[in-house]
Amino acid sequence: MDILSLFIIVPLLTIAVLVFTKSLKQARVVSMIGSFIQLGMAINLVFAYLKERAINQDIMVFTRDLVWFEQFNIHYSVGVDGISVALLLLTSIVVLAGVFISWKMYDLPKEFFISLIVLSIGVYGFFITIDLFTMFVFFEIAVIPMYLLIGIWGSGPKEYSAMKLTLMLMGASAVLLVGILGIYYNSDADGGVLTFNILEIAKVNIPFEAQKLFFPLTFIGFAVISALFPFHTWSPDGHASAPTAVSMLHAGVLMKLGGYGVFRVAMYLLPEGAMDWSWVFILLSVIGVVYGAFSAIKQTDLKYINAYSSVSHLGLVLFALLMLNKTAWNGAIIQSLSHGFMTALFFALIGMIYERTHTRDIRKLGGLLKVIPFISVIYVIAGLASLGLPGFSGFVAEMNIFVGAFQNDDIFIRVATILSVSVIVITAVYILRVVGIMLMGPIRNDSYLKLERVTWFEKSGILLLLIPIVGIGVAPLWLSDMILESLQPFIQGLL
Amino acid sequence: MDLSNFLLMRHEVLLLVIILLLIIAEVFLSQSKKSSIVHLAIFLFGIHTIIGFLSIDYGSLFGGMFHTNALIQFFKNILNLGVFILLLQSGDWLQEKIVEQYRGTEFFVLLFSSLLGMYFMISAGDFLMFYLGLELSTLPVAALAALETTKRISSEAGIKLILSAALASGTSLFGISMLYATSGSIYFNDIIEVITLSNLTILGFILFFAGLAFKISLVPFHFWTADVYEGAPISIASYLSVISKGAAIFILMILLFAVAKPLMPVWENMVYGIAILTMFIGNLFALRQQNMKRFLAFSSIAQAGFILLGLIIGNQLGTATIVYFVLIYIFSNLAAFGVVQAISLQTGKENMKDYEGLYRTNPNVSLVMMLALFSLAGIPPVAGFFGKFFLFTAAASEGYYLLVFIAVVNVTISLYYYLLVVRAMFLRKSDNAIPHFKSKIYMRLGLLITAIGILVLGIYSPLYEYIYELSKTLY
Amino acid sequence: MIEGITIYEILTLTTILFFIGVYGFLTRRNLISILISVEMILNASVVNFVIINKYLYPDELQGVLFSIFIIAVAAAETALAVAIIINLYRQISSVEVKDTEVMKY
Amino acid sequence: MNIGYIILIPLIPLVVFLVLGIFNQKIKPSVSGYVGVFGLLVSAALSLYAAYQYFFVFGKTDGFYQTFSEKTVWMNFTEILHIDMGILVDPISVMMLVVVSVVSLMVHIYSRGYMKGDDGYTKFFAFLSLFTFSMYGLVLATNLFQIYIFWELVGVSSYLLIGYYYTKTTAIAAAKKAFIVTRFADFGFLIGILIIGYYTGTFDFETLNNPEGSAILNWAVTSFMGLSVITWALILIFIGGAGKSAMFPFHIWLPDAMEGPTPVSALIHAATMVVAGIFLVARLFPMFYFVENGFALNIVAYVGAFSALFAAIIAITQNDIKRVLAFSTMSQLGYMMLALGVSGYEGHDGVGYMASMFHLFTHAMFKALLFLGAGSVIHAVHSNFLKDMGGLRKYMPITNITFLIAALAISGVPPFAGFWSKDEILVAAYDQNKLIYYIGVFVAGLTAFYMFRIYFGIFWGKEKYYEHKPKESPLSMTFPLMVLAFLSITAGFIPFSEFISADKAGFEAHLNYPLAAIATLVGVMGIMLAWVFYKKESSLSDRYANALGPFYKWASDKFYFDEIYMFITKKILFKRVSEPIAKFDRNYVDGTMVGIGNKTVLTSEKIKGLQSGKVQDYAFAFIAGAVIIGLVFIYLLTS
Repeated sequence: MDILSLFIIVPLLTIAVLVFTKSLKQARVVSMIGSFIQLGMAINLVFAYLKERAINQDIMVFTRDLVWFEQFNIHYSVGVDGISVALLLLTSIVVLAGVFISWKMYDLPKEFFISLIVLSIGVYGFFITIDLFTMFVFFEIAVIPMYLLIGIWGSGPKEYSAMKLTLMLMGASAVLLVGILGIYYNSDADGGVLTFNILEIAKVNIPFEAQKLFFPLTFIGFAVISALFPFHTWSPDGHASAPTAVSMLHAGVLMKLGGYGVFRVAMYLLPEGAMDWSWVFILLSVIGVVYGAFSAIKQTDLKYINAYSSVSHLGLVLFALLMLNKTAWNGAIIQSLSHGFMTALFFALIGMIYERTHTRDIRKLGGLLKVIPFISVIYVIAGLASLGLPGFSGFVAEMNIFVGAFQNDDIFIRVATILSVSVIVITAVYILRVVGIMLMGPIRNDSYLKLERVTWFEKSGILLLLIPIVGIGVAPLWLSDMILESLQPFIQGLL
Repeated sequence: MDLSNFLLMRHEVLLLVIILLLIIAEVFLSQSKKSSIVHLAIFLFGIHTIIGFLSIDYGSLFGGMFHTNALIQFFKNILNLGVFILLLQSGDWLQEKIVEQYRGTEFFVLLFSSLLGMYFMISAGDFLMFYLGLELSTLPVAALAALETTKRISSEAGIKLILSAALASGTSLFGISMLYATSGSIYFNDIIEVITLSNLTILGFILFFAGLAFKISLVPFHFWTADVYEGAPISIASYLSVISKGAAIFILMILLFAVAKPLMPVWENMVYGIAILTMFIGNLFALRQQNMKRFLAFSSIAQAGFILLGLIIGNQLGTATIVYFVLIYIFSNLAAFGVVQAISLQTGKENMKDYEGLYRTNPNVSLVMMLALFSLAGIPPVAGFFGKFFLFTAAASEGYYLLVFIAVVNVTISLYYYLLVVRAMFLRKSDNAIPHFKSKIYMRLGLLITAIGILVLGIYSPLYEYIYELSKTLY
Repeated sequence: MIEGITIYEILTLTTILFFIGVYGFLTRRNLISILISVEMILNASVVNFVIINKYLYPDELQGVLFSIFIIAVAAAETALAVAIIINLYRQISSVEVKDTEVMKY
Repeated sequence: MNIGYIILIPLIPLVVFLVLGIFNQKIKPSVSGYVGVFGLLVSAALSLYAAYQYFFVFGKTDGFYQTFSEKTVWMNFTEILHIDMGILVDPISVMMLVVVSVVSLMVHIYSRGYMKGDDGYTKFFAFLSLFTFSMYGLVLATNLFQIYIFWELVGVSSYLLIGYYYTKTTAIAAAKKAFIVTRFADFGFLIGILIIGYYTGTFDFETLNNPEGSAILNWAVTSFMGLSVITWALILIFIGGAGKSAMFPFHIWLPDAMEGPTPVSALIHAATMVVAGIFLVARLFPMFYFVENGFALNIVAYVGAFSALFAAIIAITQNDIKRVLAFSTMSQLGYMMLALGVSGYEGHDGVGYMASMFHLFTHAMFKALLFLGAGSVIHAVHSNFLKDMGGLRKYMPITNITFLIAALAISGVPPFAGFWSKDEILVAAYDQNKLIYYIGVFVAGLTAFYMFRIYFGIFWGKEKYYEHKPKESPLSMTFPLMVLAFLSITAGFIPFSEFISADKAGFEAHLNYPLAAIATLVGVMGIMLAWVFYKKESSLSDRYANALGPFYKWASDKFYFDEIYMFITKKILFKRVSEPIAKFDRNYVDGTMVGIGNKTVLTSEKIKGLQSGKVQDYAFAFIAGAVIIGLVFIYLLTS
């Protein structure tokens, strides 16, 4: 059994075991062990990859290919490069943290963890596959559990939010499907056979007309899930209603599928289409960046603030992807990672604060630094990380994006870049606003004086997420180089 | 011709034998043991289904009135499988409701003769055989729809069905007569030689098409569907929605691809328009249904709309995808109807509201239902997704991207109402939720088979490859 | 072959017959009379088959045979329909079509 | 020269920070105080040793002080652009090391007394160490991006320290303001860096500053709106510097920053962090000077001069002594800026550069002293306001004397440190630009005036009623005062021009007696005036204030700059921009998405009539459908 397929098999086994669990205790222990193994595999994969890469210069390594539907030339074919390796690591960490955070999931625990792990299967599969069809399958597998996760275990207007989220994402994937079919039927442009295999299609040069037609479909199809303006509105409601762990996975991992898909499919397979359309989407993504940040300033619900900041941060990812150069793409990937860890961390903390104070309205909170110092301090750190403070991952990502974006000597892009650089100020405004109101200042409510201290599993969840943020921020070299060399072939594909 | 040739129609012969056996049994069984008729029928049909899979050579009988080939054989087996599952699911219902009135045999005889009609219909070689098969498959169902003589809506369903069916067959006969006028023969093989694009041909063809569209319930020939499904006993609704619809689609496909090929410029546009209409109307009506049977009726209309995407390209790929989809669709819909059946049998409740909080009381049933709905909505990794995806792929292969786009928009709409049911079952908590119940073995078996089917059929690719190979035989 | 009558006249007749049937189907209030109109529709096609056979393709009898089968089936159909109508009558003691509109929307 | 050990100078505070930060619950306050001080002691020792090594042991080689650097790649952008981490040793960085070490050490020692009994003692020292680390990193930076990184880090430590009393709403607001205003300036800085990176292909100081290097020689290649892009970049970078150094119009955060504990004000907002801007310009001085014939440098000069004047005027009118000091800081920073602005490059022309650094050095000493003195006063009377003070000289003699020394130093009275550096600045200005020179002289007068205003106000004048008798601060606080006082006296005699000059060659600086005399005279006049006004409580000052009328009012309200900023942020950005956007998002963007869904459901409601339940309607639809389709196709084919 090859090292990659394990990422699908192990979760499946975990589910198989979970089915027979009786109580919350068993369920959470089983899923914790399962996700621990996954984390182990991911870390192991990183080292294995670095070793393999030294001797093997293929675009994708650890490839494995099984014919699935011969007549359509659909394969189950997997393979990874530095980018997917990094994202797999992200996923496994966030999943484990999510399990820790939902340690006290009393309502239907078994089902909760099963859905959580089904979701993770979708994400893993999405990151390892190099076959469009399989990719699409995993994409939907990852999306659909959200409905149950939000609908059953959520809070507030959960049914509304769950339905909205599912329909918008599924609608997007429907659009995507057309795009994928379009690519598929143009994959024999050079007289080859029709294929879904990304690497094969990349060799073909698809006729310009087709690229023009299908790029927007593919791009939008993927970008909606990373909250491309104006299709982002599922995200605030969705996050607000979702239970903590789900918000973490959703913002931390699921929204990354969008950027990854745009990069792997839209950009890589339809480069000319990308160049032709880029200005439209650059416009949209920059709007998203600034607009998200500005609307975050006025929110009062913590989760809404984070949802909008995600819109802004991921807008930056899309923007960077559209810059069509190595540095910016590198930034986009690192931004995906760092945003993954950061928002996951944020939502975890918000969840803990909500558990204790039963409100997410910052106007009702205050002086938490005094009563729950650990959580609050970490919140400050996460905040600083998210406003791009050096020493944290956000800075590395943003600088790559800005420097990369600045490499295009074109006035329109220059203006767009400068606009998007301006978020380093706006972000500071809304982050410090929250910190100032919620953590500092006098204690608003005496009941806060006796809040429960942080528990071990919460702590481990937090640290799990904090370590990579700092790690990337302090020593980015190995990661960014790993990604850079994986980007090389894509750049050549572009020129 | 010697008797061995009759082996070609072994499905038909066997089924006929079973019918006769049942009638004999009916005569000689004492009143007390009437219930055993159910077991007997299911047992016999099981045998029949298995025998159906035995391989056998193909050919035609009666001067080409009746002909079979690998694909047709396979499709008959699919129908058998569907009916078998259906019998399993309705076994308990028959035991408790019908056998009381000593009408178990009646049910089986009618059902089987309708199935017999379909056999003849899909292996018809000329319009006469086709017409007889059509009628034979329709009329008994009308009787079955009105089976629950004590229920008013049951009779209403019966009368609506019989009247609409009569009108439909009348219209399509009129059309056939025109085709006869232009081609001078009722044999498909002769017709295909001489048929050309003339006004009378087109008119006749379209009138004839209307007759079949009625059975598949394509817009605007679909109106009877919802009412009949709602009024008829659940087994019959289920039978109409999967078996008779499936058979009708199959024969329509054969006729379009094999017989009316020269008319393609006409019918591909027609199918285009009707597909769009059917998908939208089906979905829009399904949106606000409360009664589960009615809900599934409209959902099945929408599904028919999707099937047309495969029909439109008229080649081997189209055939394969359609058969594949129908197979999957049979399993999915049977699962859904089976759950409805089980619940209404226990509690008599058929409304979506009654399903609230179902998962917390009856997890297994709700899981089967969820699988079925996801499969109908086309969500991976369950089978329905593959069926739909391949249909779309087929349509796209001829460049119908716009149609595919409209279709996927409809998929999204349909997802909404399928999720409404999931919402009721999983998300909602209800104080007067349906209490925990345990169905009898037949029902459990039936649901289990469908569930497994839904999970496996899609992922198990050799099945599709096999169907694709078979589809060659049509050309 | 009937002297002095072309196929067109007869086809026109059958078409009229067909649409009379349709008209009746659409307008009658009584289920029985709707049934009768259905018979008219069927008969229209029966006559069609016979005439086409006789005028256009006299050497084979496909059309005539077809018409016989149609008549037979039509009979069965009617019988079944009447049975159902009677059953309905038992319950609502009416054969008005307007009483069969319980299920709608 | 081996510079390996210099890396320890920043690392030690970092370690201290990590230790104190991670174990801050477990460590006892007393211990943490010692840990902090000890760490700094080592760093300070190392820095002094480094300075000694650099200037005296190694010294010049062929007439120039050499630049040493050791760096390692931290992250790669492109094949040519990358961020390095490393240390750069040249005269100004060594000088800055000394400044930071000395002041920081003093402040650490002082804080042990000042912060005694405060819960959060450990946290305080942790933050101090964090700041010191970042400041070291900043001064040792080898390239623009490294300096930017530590630039941000000092910013955040200042945020943390200003917001140290995090339950005080004013403190929170001040911290937020400080961070965001400087961040806004950094926005310019970052873009400047991006431009430099793109057009010169390097971030490295040595490459950029090399007068024969391509960066400087090819400045004219690309231009934008009439100016070289490099000039634009330098202007933007200067904006960044102006933000940190509280130049007009980014000065507004500095006065509010006084909400932080006094030692913090002394360390960060007087001696070290605020001079980062000056350091940045000095660091890039060759570029500023050569590119487009010093166009950017003129801007620096005028901004500096204006800020100096502007701040001095406001300082006169303030009643919170820390705010007075804050504005005085701003004014002095303006001084340094203008000095840089009027400086030349070669030999004696570079006197401005030298003077600016010199003044930075001396100012660090006496301004730190002033703050610490003020701190010890506040410690005693528990108030920041002049009106609550008076006649304290008998109660706290040491504070009094040291404060006086500092005041004299800043007023430029020989032989105190301030005199020498200020004189050099005026010389430079006089050679280059008369207008700026006059401003400088005037400001010198004002400085002396407001400084003695508060001096008299605190230590002389009528005694106020104190609820408990003020007493001299403990040794831990007075010791730093005395050390700094000593430095404020002696620092002036260092032959600075030997060590530090724009071209690193050093030159012979000699007193320009007439100018020195004028400067001193003006200073003394200022002191006299203050004496007349404030020596003893008199209504004289008020009468003059009234005489000045509205102008005085404006000045005391800081010319309403806070209000303007508040208006722009609160009224325009929040009310007019972000609130509408938030609404728009909910109502329109989301509205359309939801609207599509609702429309669909609505349609399905509308069309439900089709399914009328009448079998005859169905039949009609059936026939009509069939006929219509038939007709359509027949029509299509026949036509």
